[in-house]
Amino acid sequence: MLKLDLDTNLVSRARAAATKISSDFDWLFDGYSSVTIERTVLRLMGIDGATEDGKPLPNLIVDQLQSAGALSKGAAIWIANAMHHESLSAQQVAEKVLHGELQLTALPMAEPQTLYDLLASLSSEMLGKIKAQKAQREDFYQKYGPRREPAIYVIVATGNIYEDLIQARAAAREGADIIAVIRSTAQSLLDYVPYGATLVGFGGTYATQENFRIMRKGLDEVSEEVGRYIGLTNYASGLCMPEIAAMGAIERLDLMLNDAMYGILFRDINPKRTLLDQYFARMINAFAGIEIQTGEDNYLTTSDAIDKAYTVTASQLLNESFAIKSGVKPQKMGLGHAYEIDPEKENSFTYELAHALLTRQLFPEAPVKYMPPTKFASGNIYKTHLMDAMFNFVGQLTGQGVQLLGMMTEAIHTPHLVDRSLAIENAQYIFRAVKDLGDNLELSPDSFINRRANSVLKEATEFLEKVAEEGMFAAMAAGAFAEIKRPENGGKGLDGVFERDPEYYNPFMDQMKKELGL
Amino acid sequence: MLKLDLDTNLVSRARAAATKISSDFDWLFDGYSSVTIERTVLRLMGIDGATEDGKPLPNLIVDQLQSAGALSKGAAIWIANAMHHESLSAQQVAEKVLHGELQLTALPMAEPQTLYDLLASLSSEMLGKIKAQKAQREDFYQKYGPRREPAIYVIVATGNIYEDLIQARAAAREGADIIAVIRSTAQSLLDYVPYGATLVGFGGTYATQENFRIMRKGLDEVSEEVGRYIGLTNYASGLCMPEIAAMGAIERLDLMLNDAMYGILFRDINPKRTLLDQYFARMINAFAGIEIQTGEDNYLTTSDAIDKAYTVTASQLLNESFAIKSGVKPQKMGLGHAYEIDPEKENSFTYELAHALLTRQLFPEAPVKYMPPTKFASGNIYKTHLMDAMFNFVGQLTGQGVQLLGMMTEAIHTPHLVDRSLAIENAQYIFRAVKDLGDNLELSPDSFINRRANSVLKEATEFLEKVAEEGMFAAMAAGAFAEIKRPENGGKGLDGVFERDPEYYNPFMDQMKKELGL
Amino acid sequence: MTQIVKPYGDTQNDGKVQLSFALPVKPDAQGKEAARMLILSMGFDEAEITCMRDLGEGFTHFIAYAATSASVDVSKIKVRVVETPVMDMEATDLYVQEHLGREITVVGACIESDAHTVGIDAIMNMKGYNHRFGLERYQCFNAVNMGAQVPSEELLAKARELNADVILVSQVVTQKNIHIQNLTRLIELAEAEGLRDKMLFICGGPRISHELAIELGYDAGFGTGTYSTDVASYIAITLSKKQAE
Amino acid sequence: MTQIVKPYGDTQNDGKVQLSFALPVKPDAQGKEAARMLILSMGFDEAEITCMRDLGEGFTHFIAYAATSASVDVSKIKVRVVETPVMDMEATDLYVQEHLGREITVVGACIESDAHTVGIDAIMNMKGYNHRFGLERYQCFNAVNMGAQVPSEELLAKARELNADVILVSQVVTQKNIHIQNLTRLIELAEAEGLRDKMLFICGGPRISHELAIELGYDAGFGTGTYSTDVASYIAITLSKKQAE
Ligand code: B12
Ligand code: B12
Ligand SMILES: Cc1ncc(COP(=O)(O)O)c(C=O)c1O
Ligand SMILES: Cc1ncc(COP(=O)(O)O)c(C=O)c1O
Repeated sequence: MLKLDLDTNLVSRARAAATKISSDFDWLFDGYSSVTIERTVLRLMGIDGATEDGKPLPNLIVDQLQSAGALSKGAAIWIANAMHHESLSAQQVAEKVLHGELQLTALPMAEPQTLYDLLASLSSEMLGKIKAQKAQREDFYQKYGPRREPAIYVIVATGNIYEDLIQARAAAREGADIIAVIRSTAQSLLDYVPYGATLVGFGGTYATQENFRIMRKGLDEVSEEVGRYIGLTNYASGLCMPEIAAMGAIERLDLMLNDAMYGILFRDINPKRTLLDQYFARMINAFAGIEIQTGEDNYLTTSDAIDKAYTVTASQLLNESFAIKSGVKPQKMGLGHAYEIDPEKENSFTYELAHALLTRQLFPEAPVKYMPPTKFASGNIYKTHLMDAMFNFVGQLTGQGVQLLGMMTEAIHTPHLVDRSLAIENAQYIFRAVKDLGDNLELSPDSFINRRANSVLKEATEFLEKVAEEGMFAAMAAGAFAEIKRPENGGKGLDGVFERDPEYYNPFMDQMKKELGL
Repeated sequence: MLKLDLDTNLVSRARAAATKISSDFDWLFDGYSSVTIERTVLRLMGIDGATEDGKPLPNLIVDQLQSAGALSKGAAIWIANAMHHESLSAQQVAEKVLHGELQLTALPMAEPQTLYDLLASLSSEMLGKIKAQKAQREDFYQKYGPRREPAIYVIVATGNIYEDLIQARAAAREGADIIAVIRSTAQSLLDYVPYGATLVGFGGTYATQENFRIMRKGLDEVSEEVGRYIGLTNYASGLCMPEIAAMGAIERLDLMLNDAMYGILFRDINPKRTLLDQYFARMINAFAGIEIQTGEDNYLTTSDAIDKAYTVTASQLLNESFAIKSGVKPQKMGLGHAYEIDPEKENSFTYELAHALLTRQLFPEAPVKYMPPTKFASGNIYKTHLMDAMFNFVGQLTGQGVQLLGMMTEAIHTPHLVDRSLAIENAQYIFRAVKDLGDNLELSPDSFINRRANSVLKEATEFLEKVAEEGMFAAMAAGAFAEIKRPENGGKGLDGVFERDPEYYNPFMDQMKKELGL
Repeated sequence: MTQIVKPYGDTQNDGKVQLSFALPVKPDAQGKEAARMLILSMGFDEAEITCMRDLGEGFTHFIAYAATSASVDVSKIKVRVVETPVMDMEATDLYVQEHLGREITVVGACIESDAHTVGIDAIMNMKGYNHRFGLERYQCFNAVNMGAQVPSEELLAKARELNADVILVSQVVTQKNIHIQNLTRLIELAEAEGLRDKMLFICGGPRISHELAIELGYDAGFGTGTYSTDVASYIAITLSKKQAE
Repeated sequence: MTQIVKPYGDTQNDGKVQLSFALPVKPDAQGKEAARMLILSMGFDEAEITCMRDLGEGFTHFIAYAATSASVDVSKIKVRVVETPVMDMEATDLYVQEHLGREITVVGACIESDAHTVGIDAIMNMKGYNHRFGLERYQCFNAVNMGAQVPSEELLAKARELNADVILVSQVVTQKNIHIQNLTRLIELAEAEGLRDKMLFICGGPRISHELAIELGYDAGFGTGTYSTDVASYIAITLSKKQAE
């Protein structure tokens, strides 16, 4: 077995720094909410649908409450009051609001306890539904057997949910364990979740609840056919992080791209908004038993994979500590890592082996999400296919949790049916060929690989300690992360963040916290 | 460093058995000659050219001497006598014979010593020329630096020497270290070497002296351009083994496919003929500093690479011991091995690593010729490209001497220009990626790889001991090798073998033996 | 019912095809445009050169994606395939016993310059291939495998000598269409010697299809992935039917 | 002089091309023949299907080699390429000092939905790419990089505000030709606002060629493998010439 001899002192120092950083945000998590958190609450209460011009009802209501200055109490209480007053379901209330037949803030306010009771039953109902989905997933794994390691994870990204479905089903039959439906360009920046089945997207397909449903249904069928449970994933990311997490929980998605800092750094979303949203989104994921997947690969697509290897480690440790705060179990922390080393570099494989072992060993229980070469993929499909093979080799040798397969056409187009099939063939061949190779090997004393892993760890530790000292917002503003400056009050979506009223109430957060032991 | 812990007792037993087997053939090497050996002598005396219908002059003369019952004295003496009598060069004598103007056996016989002196000067002249070529090669390596390990070895096989040349030069520019001109189908079975530049061949291009010259000249030009000496190789194999070796020595080929038993097993050439011819052919190669390359890959294209792995080891040991008898230095013994494991097999890479390490470690000084997957190459070029990558990985990791690159179109056609270029790209990428990986790794105690290597060695040892006991010809007749039965007096070319007369004289063999210290 | 199909990349009928080829041009903007024009002149649209690699000696390698407007009506395509059902060894032996009532003599060889015996061995030899025994193992066959590089004349002579029912020929090397030449020569010799109609002539190899075999005057042809069972069943059933006629 | 070229496999003008595509057919003899017929109908000869893989959901993958009879006359191919010579940073700075005598203001962005900044950063940012510094490092440039997902309106507003000499636009995502839409929209807005002729409009990205850029109404276009030096030299020389006119 290839085992690094990591400096345990560095490991504890790094974890301590990460914990300090995330603990500095309790003021935010306990004192603030955001428009998307409130929309999530509405969705969890059962409100769905959109206006004729595509504005989702949760947005409509939250916007109205916000204009009325009423949002700081949380959206739940207003809907509950209207339900009580009008004897309607939440959805009926929403529709009345839509048709201008109801003004939420104009109704007389009922006794708080009445509303709390009503909300408690609503929340138990929905959280029960989510628990049933979780149980259903666990039953499937029980019935069909556990997921392979690394799991074969492929993307579909045609832009049309029905084409995606064809491609996903074909991939599942060929051996894929997890299907990721890539999102249309820049959905991150939409402050609403589009509605219904969608047929046109750019570089991906919109994440909508209906699309989730279509895909889940199609994959459940294939799962049964092939006797293997096919996982489904999407992006709980961007300006609608918790809403998408909730939709995924309801529709039994199994994993979610869900990074604590991705939105800030790579989408210029406001830092407070992002951290706050991820806190609730992750709680939903934790509650639903959804595996989160973090986006450390993004650091390496913009910066050099060797010089900036430590940023991956630092981000993994931060993602871990934020995930713990939301109740995510280590077995559900799909921390990210990527094989983005320049193929022209001597010993690119050797370097990568050091990095991959480091990730694996720092987070032994995490189903690490290992990302393929993309930056140095070129229009030379034959070469890219080989780079993907080396990536698959390292994935199997170091026992990563999830192998996001590279496509030989990475630099050309979103994957064609054939590309994905060849990617699966590639992974299956390599995984089989080196299946137990790792059992035969050990690292030489004082090997370059061991030295390299420790030096990356050291850089990460020092970086985290610096951030812990400065404070994360200050560090971000100064460009410490990904060489990009993100000021605390800059970026998109800040106007969607608001301070909670002392009477603020979010029944779902309360109940989930209780059940998750937070 | 990956190092096997081989049972040293088995190693010595195996070598002892191989030595015993090859030593049993002194009666053959010292008491017999063959038509191709005599034609070689004529070629070394300077006789070249062919009749109008393509029969080479060396064949014409040897045939005449054989019909006249005069060949058992060796061809040299007859030509020398005619040269002396007519005051002609050897070539002029041959041409007179061709035109029916001279009957070699009809001339009065001069004093033996006169003829010996004449032959001694002829032999010194030609052997001097060969030594000059050897020195030239060594100068080139001195000037341009040594060959990389593993060397990048690619084949050209268009059937047309001028197309071959284009493809060879392109490959050399892209990084090939050695060019092999593959021979037209079944040239092995021709009991003459075709003459002149050739434009049509099937699955390869005829080995002719002119073709050698054209290719050597073209590659010398590129060598200078790229500052890297480009090796050239062909086949000293089949019914004209020593003749081709001589042609190669004269034209400065750098390596030669030259297996002690290939002709017997895979071309049904008579066993005596083959062993005898290889003895002289290898002596020429040894003298010319030509690296021989043996054909163990052939065992695995017909039999299973795991079940019959031991046949490769056994054949390597036999090839080694026959090579020693002919004066070949360990540094010039390119023993063969091949990556022919079924890619569907679990741990195919792990098995192969054991086999490749075994070869490398048994013959630490040999520039092992490592052959790519061919049998399981299919029309799926993408998959074959990956198999070739795994092969390249093992080649670099275990430090083989020569890497015969696999082509992604292996199962389809002889390589196109593009196929070869992609094969070189494949090797260069992988070699660079895992350059020093081996320095980082050790085998775990009691690893499968170590156990596997020792068990193959054990099977090989037991096999060789059995053959040593039975005698090699008996074992061959019984089908012990490659599951094919080859009786001592069966197969092609037996009528070309003859017992030497006490007055038999071969000036080249004598002088080379002396210089090689045999 | 017509069923018109086009290549599929990621959208129905998008016609997407990947191409790769070398051109004797320089690796520059003009060379790249030449490659693109060539693809367009083959009738493709949206030709995109995704990679251009210098091959030296004046050649450049291009990798491209393009969309073809060509399509094919699958319903119009009739291929001749071996239509006899496939039985396992026991069933074939039984079938022959019941329907033919005698042993079948089969003579096989790689003819002319071809020495690739692995394929025909897979069909004929005792141990067979991929868990199917070869014809030698069948009770109903007397199988004689002559091996590599057998001149056509010798194969026919042996078949005549043994009064064979079936001739099996393997051809693996196809460069410059040498397999077509060799297979044609064998059939012509057989006709000249009056043997053609006395036995089944079956050929095989990775580039052989039943279609091609029939064109060349053979009774049947078998390609990549053939098993002994396919051939054995075909022989058993075809000979039994002939005898019944 | 005409120079007619055809693809090359291993013999001059053999026309050999490798193809790979999926068809909505079954992986059987008929499907294979459909694939072959499709290739023939594209005008290829000697089509050989070397691999057939079941993709599921009714699709099959084919890999093929075939010989095209298409050819192209290289001498007839004229491509518009950026023709200004390439100078290094120091030479460019000097050139601008001598020929233009003032600083050049450049505003750049990835427009609309595109967030792929690595390409434009490689051209503009201080640290540059592959050992060539970016425009920010040049003395002669005042380079403003607006980053990702910048609406065309904002880019033009900034350019107007800074009185820019040059606009640099990057477009990397090309699915459904979104780059063409975005680039066209920018130019149309610029024309409407009367900015088009006041500055150089330059676009870049992996699927951009100079040819395409000109078609879309830009002054120049740069594709894969562009360096800051290419762009800087082009700008310096073009602006100096304009000023001289
Ligand atoms: C093994 C092999 C060899 C071995 C052969 C050993 C032996 N005893 O057979 C050796 C090393 C000797 C060899 C030599 C050569 N080979 Co070779 N060889 C191969 C290789 C790697 C595998 C072929 C094989 O065994 N396949 C496995 C068998 C089971 O498959 P198969 O033959 O297709 O058979 C199946 C079916 O086709 C069918 N079938 C086949 N025959 C028959 C007959 C009947 C009657 C029926 C019913 C069915 C049937 O059933 C079989 C089982 O399913 C191929 C590359 C490849 N991967 O295909 C090259 C290949 C076939 N060889 C090739 C060449 C050129 C040669 C040489 C000419 C090279 C040279 N110049 O030295 C020599 C000459 C040999 C000769 N005189 O014919 C080329 C042919 C190119 C072409 N298309 O023309 C290939 C494709 C390699 C390449 N890319 O260059 N070769
Ligand atoms: C890195 C990367 C990302 C990063 C971008 C980070 C960043 N800050 O830039 C992240 C992870 C964020 C990302 C996201 C996405 N990506 Co992306 N990404 C890539 C990747 C891997 C590399 C691109 C790159 O950086 N190349 C290196 C630079 C140096 O090269 P370049 O861009 O070609 O630039 C050079 C020249 O073109 C030129 N140039 C470029 N611009 C300009 C401008 C001017 C003025 C000039 C003069 C020259 C010039 O000069 C540069 C230097 O030589 C490619 C795949 C690949 N290997 O190409 C996919 C790729 C471009 N992405 C793709 C997609 C679809 C997306 C997403 C839409 C996926 C999704 N649905 O989430 C998102 C959305 C992003 C968005 N809104 O635009 C597709 C595009 C498919 C297509 N052809 O339409 C690709 C091809 C991957 C794929 N096969 O699917 N991606
Ligand atoms: C965590 C995370 N979210 C989202 C995305 C991409 O989605 P979008 O373009 O919608 O931001 C990525 C892409 O890598 C990611 O890593
Ligand atoms: C030693 C040796 N000689 C010769 C050959 C092939 O040449 P021929 O077909 O002329 O026997 C091979 C092929 O593998 C070989 O290994």
